[in-house]
Amino acid sequence: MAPLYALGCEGSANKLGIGVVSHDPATNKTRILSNVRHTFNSPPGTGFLPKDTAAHHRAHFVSVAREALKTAGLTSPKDLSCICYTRGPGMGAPLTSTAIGARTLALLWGLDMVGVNHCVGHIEMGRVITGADNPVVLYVSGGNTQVIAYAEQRYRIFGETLDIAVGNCIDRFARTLNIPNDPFPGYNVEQLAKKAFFEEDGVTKREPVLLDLPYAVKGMDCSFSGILGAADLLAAQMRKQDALLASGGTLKEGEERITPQDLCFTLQETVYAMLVEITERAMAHVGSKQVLVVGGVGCNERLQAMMGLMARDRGGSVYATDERFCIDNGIMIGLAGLLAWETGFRTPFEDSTCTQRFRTDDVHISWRSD
Amino acid sequence: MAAAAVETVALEHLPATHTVLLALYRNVANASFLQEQLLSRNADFEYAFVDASTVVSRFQLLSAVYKAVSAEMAGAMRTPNVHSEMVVSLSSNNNISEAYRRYGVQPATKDVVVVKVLISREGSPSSLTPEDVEKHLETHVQGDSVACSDEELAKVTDWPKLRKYHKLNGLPWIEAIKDEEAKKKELEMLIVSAMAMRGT
Amino acid sequence: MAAAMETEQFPCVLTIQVPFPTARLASVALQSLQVDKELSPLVRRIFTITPSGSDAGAGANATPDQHKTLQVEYRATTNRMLRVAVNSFMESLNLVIEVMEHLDADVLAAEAHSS
Amino acid sequence: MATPEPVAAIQPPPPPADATHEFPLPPILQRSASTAELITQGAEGRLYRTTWLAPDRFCALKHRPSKPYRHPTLDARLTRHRILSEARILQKCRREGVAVPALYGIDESQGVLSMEWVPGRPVRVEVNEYLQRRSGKYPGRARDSVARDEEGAAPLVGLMRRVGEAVGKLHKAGIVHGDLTTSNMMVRPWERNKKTGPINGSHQEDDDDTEHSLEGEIVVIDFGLASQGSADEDRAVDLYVLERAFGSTHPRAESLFPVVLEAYKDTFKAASVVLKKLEDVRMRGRKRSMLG
Repeated sequence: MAPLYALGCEGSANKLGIGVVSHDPATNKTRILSNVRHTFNSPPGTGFLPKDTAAHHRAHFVSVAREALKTAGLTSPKDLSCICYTRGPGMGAPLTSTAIGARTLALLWGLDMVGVNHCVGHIEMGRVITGADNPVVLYVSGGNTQVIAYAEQRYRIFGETLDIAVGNCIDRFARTLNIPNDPFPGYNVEQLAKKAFFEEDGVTKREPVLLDLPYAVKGMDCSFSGILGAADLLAAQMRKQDALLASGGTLKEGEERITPQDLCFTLQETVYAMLVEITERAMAHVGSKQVLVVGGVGCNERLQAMMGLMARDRGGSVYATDERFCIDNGIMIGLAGLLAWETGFRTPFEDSTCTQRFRTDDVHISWRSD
Repeated sequence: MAAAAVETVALEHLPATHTVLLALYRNVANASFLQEQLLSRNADFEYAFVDASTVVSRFQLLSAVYKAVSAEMAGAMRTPNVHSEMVVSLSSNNNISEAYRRYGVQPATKDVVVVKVLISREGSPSSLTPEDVEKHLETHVQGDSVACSDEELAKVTDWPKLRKYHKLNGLPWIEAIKDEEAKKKELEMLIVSAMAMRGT
Repeated sequence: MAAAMETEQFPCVLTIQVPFPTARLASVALQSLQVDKELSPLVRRIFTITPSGSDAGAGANATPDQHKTLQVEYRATTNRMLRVAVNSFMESLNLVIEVMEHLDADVLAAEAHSS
Repeated sequence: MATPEPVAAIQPPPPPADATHEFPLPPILQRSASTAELITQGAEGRLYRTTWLAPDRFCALKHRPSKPYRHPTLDARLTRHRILSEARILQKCRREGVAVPALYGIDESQGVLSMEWVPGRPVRVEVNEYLQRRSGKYPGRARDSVARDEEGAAPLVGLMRRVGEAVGKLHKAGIVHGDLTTSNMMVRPWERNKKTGPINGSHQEDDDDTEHSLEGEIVVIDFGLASQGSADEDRAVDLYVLERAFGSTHPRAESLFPVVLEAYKDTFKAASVVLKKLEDVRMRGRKRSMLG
């Protein structure tokens, strides 16, 4: 039984990712043949709109697909077993544009189609990359915030955001401070937060100031919209201080000087502490010692460090992937699709649509039986 | 005078540095004298003189003692010393002067609970011994020394006053408890819990 | 009766004909584009494959491989809705054609052979 | 075909050498000869059984240790807030007549809460042992659900009624538990004189072998995730978690869950709205905590 090959197409948010992955059902070995990604970056201070993002995906679909095939050394599509695409969750227009491209490839090449849940893609890819067999998974991205654990052929959502996703909160926070979007807002927020440990000269050490942002965890769920509101107020206060000082004035006695660095530092300490807490609660509940962080926000070093401290205290360890896999990509969709395909799952053409809402626990994980 | 009436009490989770002495005097004749010694900060009279009618049980009394000693150890006292702290710890609200008035000895107080905490840390061992305290109380408290037991305390507890102080009236489920002992047990726990919450 | 009612509710109409080099490609385009339903209830569309324009006359007995034209009839309640739907169709159609042009099996095979 | 790049699994950081990263005991348990026994270790913290003031009075001591991953200021603020909120909720329950442990002491800076130790066993243990005795006595029925009018079912029905009453009182007092499982409800043997009090609601007459009869007062414990509020959604989720607990931990007793809801309705006037909401929560499969 030779390894099987699949092409995965991901376009649920602002990243178009197409890649070729192989999986050998006999040895359960996974190999990556190509993993190409093109990101739609809206100018600083703005978010990516569905219409523009979909236009971006359409414009780059062919070039990214061709590069993926070339890098994989695939001259003939008949080596592929199926075309996998992200069925959801995500933004409607970008999802649909990518699906049209994938559908056309499947029709042209006479292959089966497999609709994949974006989050299940992240989890399966994370499990392969890290070798963690049954971790609690924290899936944190621009569009999703979920704590998930596997039970009886389902990835069950233990805790989730009650309002906006953590990535969305960080992106919009970055916007209020006009932090650039490239490579992605979260990365730049992290760099600024690191600067909070130094004075303006970037050399002399200083103790970062923890400002006051609301910490909102309710059982295994958490909420981020309050933090966003509070951060906007602090940012406005900071601007007032900037203007006052610029015009030669001085701060009121005892008033704390607010800096972007301290704001970014506080946002990370507060938001990531919430995520680690609900993850720990899920780990305690299912009795797991392993935690896997997936999704764009999972690349954040501070989150990984904090999660590691928590896991170590429970005698376990944290697994995280680097940005090749952490951030939306086609490989994860190809892998999850191929695993499903191997168990006989197919998405009939007439059903190869997309859906913005697609709960992780709606998917039957037929390829696992532990 | 009855046999030695000052009891040394060992409290769980209390380090050896702190020794708690307890005494109960009925029909005290010189209550205003005792109060006067406190008000004039007479160093020989650093005691907790408690109006016994505001004490429900040994457990409730010792809860206040323990809370005061904990505050003293953590350097988080809100009153001058562990004895004054113990008196206010009997209250379920943060009003200190009111607490002294309500729970501390007043000229009209008939029955008085006396609490003394001897503290000896490295370098500052307590100058007093339990025997010194006992002798001092024997000479200065004009009252009948009795055991500071639940039975004795039960004789003097002024429930109506306490229910007003601790806002325990108007709880339908309490009034519905027929058995007096069961009702008192519930009230005791409500008071202890309220005391625990004080100052938070 | 239904047809009359149809025109009355959806007065704005546009029929687009897209000729393809082969019947296969026309069929691929049809299958690709008809899966996603129209987002708005104010728009109706009908996809058909018809014999290509030039030999329209031979429509009745055109051989299957002559059915190389994708025809789509859009009906909408207002011109604005018609324009929005048709624009979206054009964008998707453009992607399908681009994929055909650069990624069809024979295209890939030819490139592999020549490189 | 290009030689595919094998996916080398990223090795996780090795677990720390000092695997025995024992939590530090709270100061209160370190400063005297008094003994303490670790009962449970959850995500929140640790529960010890120790003594309080007198050596014969037991207390449940809950310690929320500081979390190394949290910024110290944030950690202290959270620990303080949570200990206080749990204490206030216990106090509010007690004042409203809900059977919960009495509060003995609070140290919010050390994150320590000491409460009355509730004798008796969790409802989970009582129900499971009842089911074992039942399948022993009636082997034929071992596999099927308990019917309400089935012979010998009265004690279990009585227990389920008292569970419903306890939850009804809790919600009536404006408290949402947040983690209502059969492990967080104790069956405390009736105290001689308290049995007739209303706090324990309706009850069966004395059975002869009381320790087998599931007799006892339902005492709700562990308010670590509790909140004050009266949102129907939150109350419905409380009931859903309890229903799931029966579903996964005591499948054969799940058939009696309607008894719990009936008692809940009898005790809590505004229950009908919550029960309707429970339907939506069931539909949505509000995942809440999956009961392992």
